[in-house]
Amino acid sequence: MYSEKVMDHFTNPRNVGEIENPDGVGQVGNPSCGDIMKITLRVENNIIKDIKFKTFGCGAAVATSSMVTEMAMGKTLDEALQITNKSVAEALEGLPPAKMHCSNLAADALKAAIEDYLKKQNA
Amino acid sequence: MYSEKVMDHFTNPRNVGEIENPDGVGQVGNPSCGDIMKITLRVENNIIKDIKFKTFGCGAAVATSSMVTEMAMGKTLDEALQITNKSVAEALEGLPPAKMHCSNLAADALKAAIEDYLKKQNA
Amino acid sequence: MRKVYFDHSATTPVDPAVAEVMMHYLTEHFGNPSSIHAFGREARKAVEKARQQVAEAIGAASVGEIAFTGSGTEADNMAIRGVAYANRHKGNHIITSAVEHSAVLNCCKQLEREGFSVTVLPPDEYGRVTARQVAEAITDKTILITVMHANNEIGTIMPIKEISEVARAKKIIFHTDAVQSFGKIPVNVDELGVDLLTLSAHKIYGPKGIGAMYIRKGTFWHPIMFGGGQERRRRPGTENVAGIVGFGKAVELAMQRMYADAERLSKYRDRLIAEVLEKIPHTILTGHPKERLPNHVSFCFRFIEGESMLLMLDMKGIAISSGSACTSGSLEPSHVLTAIGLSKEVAHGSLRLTMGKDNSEEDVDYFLEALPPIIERLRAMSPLGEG
Amino acid sequence: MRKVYFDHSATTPVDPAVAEVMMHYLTEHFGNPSSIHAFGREARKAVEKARQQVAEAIGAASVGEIAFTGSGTEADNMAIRGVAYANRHKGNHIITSAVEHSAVLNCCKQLEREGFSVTVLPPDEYGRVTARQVAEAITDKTILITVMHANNEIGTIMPIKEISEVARAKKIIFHTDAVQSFGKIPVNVDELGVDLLTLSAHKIYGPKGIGAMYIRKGTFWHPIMFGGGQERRRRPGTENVAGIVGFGKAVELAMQRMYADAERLSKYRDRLIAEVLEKIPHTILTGHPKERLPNHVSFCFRFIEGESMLLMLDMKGIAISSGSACTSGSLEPSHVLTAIGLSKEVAHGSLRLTMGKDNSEEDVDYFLEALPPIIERLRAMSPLGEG
Ligand SMILES: Cc1ncc(COP(=O)(O)O)c(C=O)c1O
Ligand SMILES: Cc1ncc(COP(=O)(O)O)c(C=O)c1O
Ligand code: FES
Ligand code: FES
Repeated sequence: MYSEKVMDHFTNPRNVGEIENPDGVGQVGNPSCGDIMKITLRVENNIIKDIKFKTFGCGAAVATSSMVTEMAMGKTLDEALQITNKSVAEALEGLPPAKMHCSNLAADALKAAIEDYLKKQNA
Repeated sequence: MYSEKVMDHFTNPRNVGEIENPDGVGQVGNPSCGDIMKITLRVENNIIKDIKFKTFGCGAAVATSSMVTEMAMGKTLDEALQITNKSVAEALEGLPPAKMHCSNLAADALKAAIEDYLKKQNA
Repeated sequence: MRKVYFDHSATTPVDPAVAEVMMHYLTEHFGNPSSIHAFGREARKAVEKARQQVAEAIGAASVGEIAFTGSGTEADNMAIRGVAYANRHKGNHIITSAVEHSAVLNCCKQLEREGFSVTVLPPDEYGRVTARQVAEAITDKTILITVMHANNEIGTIMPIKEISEVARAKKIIFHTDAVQSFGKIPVNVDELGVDLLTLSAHKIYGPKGIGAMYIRKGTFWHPIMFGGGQERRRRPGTENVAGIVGFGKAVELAMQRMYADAERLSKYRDRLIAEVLEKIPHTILTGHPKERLPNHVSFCFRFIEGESMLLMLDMKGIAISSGSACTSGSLEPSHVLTAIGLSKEVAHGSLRLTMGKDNSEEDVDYFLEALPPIIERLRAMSPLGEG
Repeated sequence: MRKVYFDHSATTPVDPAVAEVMMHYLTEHFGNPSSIHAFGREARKAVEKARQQVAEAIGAASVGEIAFTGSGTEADNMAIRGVAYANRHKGNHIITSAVEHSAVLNCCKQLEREGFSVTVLPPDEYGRVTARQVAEAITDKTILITVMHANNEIGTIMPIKEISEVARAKKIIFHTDAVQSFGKIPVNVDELGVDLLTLSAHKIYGPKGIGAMYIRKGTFWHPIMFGGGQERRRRPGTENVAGIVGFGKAVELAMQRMYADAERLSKYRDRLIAEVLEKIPHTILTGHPKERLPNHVSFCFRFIEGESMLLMLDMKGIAISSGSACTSGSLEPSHVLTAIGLSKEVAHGSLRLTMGKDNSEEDVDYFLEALPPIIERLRAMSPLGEG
């Protein structure tokens, strides 16, 4: 069902947890649909210095969360904003068709966290 | 499907053939329904001295024809007229439900042959 | 690694004795039961023997009341839609429950699209509907009541006898889906008082792709599939001889094993329920605590999602299932769990453990060891609750 | 006694290699393909491999065009009624032929009862309908044409390609029942130009109780059975995994064997036809002398009735079939034989001999020895003709 890469990220998820006093927070999804993703960021000089996730969801949801944090870590915000649902799914060597909506969540949560950071900067 | 008795009468049918210059002839059935039975009789002193059949039909049709000739042989006409579809079927240790109409034919053919004989007598 | 199969409500391994008889009817005795030659007669005899085995097991008055089908789902379709179409002149109202299997519910939905009217009774928190609810739902247009015997997701046993008394009194045709109960608790058509009943072979160590519909003599009914005259004109198509023979054998074995298995497995069941509730906080037992199948245990664990739990258990060699939406690729979690009043969020964290003849106390021990750290790990990963 | 099985159009023995793979999926790899644990994934993989094997064999563009069913009959029901219901808004007219299998004809009859209008084309004396007949029958209400690829009783191959060109030109959905042709002659959905096609495993050394419907992508269609979402929502019910896997294997083997078998068996066929016609007077070859299945021989013997002939051949160890009414328990002989212009009387004397992979030249010799005295004996017993 899942690619090896997905199973790897599900079994050994990278960057699980929550950053204390984060610079940015993004949460997307809905528990009644079975998926919530929360991403917390620490940003320095426009670069993502640390990123963590918490996820309630299926194997694909966990794996995409893990993958998106790995992809975003160390990137500039502009670069991180280039990460798309598709690029996450591709980095995971594909997702089953029924699970494609999970990968949407991961990129969306990242984006929400970055936007939260940017909003706070401008506030 | 068929009882041993049916198979015995089918495999070794008794009294197959046609009596030359018979005293009575009965033919029932319809080739387009897949069954015809013809019974020929020789009668002496009201007793069936000889009886033969020819049949176009299924295994049950052959067996009931054979059985009915065996049952009628040597009987008085009155006795022979007592032979019913049911008694033929019973003598064969039963017939499959779908084949019950065949046994009707045998008793009917016998009856037709006897009636033919009686009609000729009265003519 | 230890392998523990705890998903017997999903399907069961074919019993080796069943597989063996099937093998004979696949290869040597391969005839078409409609053929009149020796190969055909051999196959016919075997099919009729299996019919006898099924008829006896459920106390049918005659073998003519059993029709073999291509699945439990097909038997549900035949029973429900066959009665509906045949009795449309009498009325268009059907009563069912909200916790039925999709084979029943989706037939009802289809019948609604075709102009029937369906009352879907809400169950209590344990998943039971009552005879009283049924009685109150009956109108003078009601032609069919269909309520399952035991629920596949939460194991709850329905008060079928009481419901059938209501149906009898009003002369309304009554169907029950006994796919999950058969072989686990007694299923007798007269004691239950049903007119139609659905069975499926693959839940009792028989093959997949074989079911049966019991239909009481005299029940007004129309076929829903068209073709040859097989199964007394009830279900056309060359008979799945090996499957039918395997079903018959599986029924025979199930009847021999039922009481001893029920006694043994219900002990495991009660231990599993007690220990899981004790060890793992924020856990809800789903289904009835007493009126449930002897092999059936089901929970919801708050704050976590079922598929992730399943995958982690699978990595420990434990095969188990969940009513989580994410296991089915839809966004909606199990209709059964929401019908008994659980929120979707909670329903997503469901787990169903269904034991079978080959499970041992060691399997139970192993599971009770494996589960808590998995729940803990997933909760630590979860943004919900105490996570 | 020698045993000669000459009834491969009725059903075939399961190939030992097929039985062996089935055994694995009955016992070890018994999971439900919908389960996400290892047992389920294993089963899913096997089902999808079989789907690939079927898709490749008939040249389907994608595996998504194949749905497994519980029989050839069910696939016919799904194809014909599924297209009819889905396209009712466009029209209510269906075209078929008088020599179709009862699975097709009885679906058409049911659709007539539901308000559809059906044109049943009369075949020529060989059992063929022409593209021209089809073209002339088309109206602006025509939504479906269903004509079988090869006939089960008389072996005649229909001009499907020509008919499909007519259907294509008028954009009418075209279905063919390829149950008898598949594995014996090439069946390619693009070359035939069909939108839907029916297969059945038990005619090609696979198990009974498994069929498949091919449906070309984009064909408007509705399901006819309701339940779970299996087979891409086309056919609910837990998949008959072992049966499907066996079907896949049988297809693989059939494709390897097809040309060699056809060459060998068509020689036997031609010899049988020539010698029977020569040896036995008052014999009629039924079906097309050239455009017929390589393994198929069929006759009518005047003045005798089929069942009796079958029973006598059976006693010689020869398993064979007849379109006689008396083999089916009805009074009507085969609709195919009367449709090609034979009287009922003659049709009652029909015999169908269908060879398979394990038949040898010695089987043919044995049959050619056994038949004449039987015919003679029955004719001597018959009140008809020269009897
Ligand atoms: C032409 C044809 N169509 C359909 C069928 C039905 O297939 P099944 O027996 O798998 O239902 C058969 C054989 O029985 C057949 O010969
Ligand atoms: C209660 C119930 N009814 C019907 C079915 C359908 O049976 P089958 O899988 O044989 O179609 C199942 C199982 O899948 C079930 O649990
Ligand atoms: S979170 Fe539900 S499918 Fe992925
Ligand atoms: S003669 Fe036709 S069924 Fe007996």
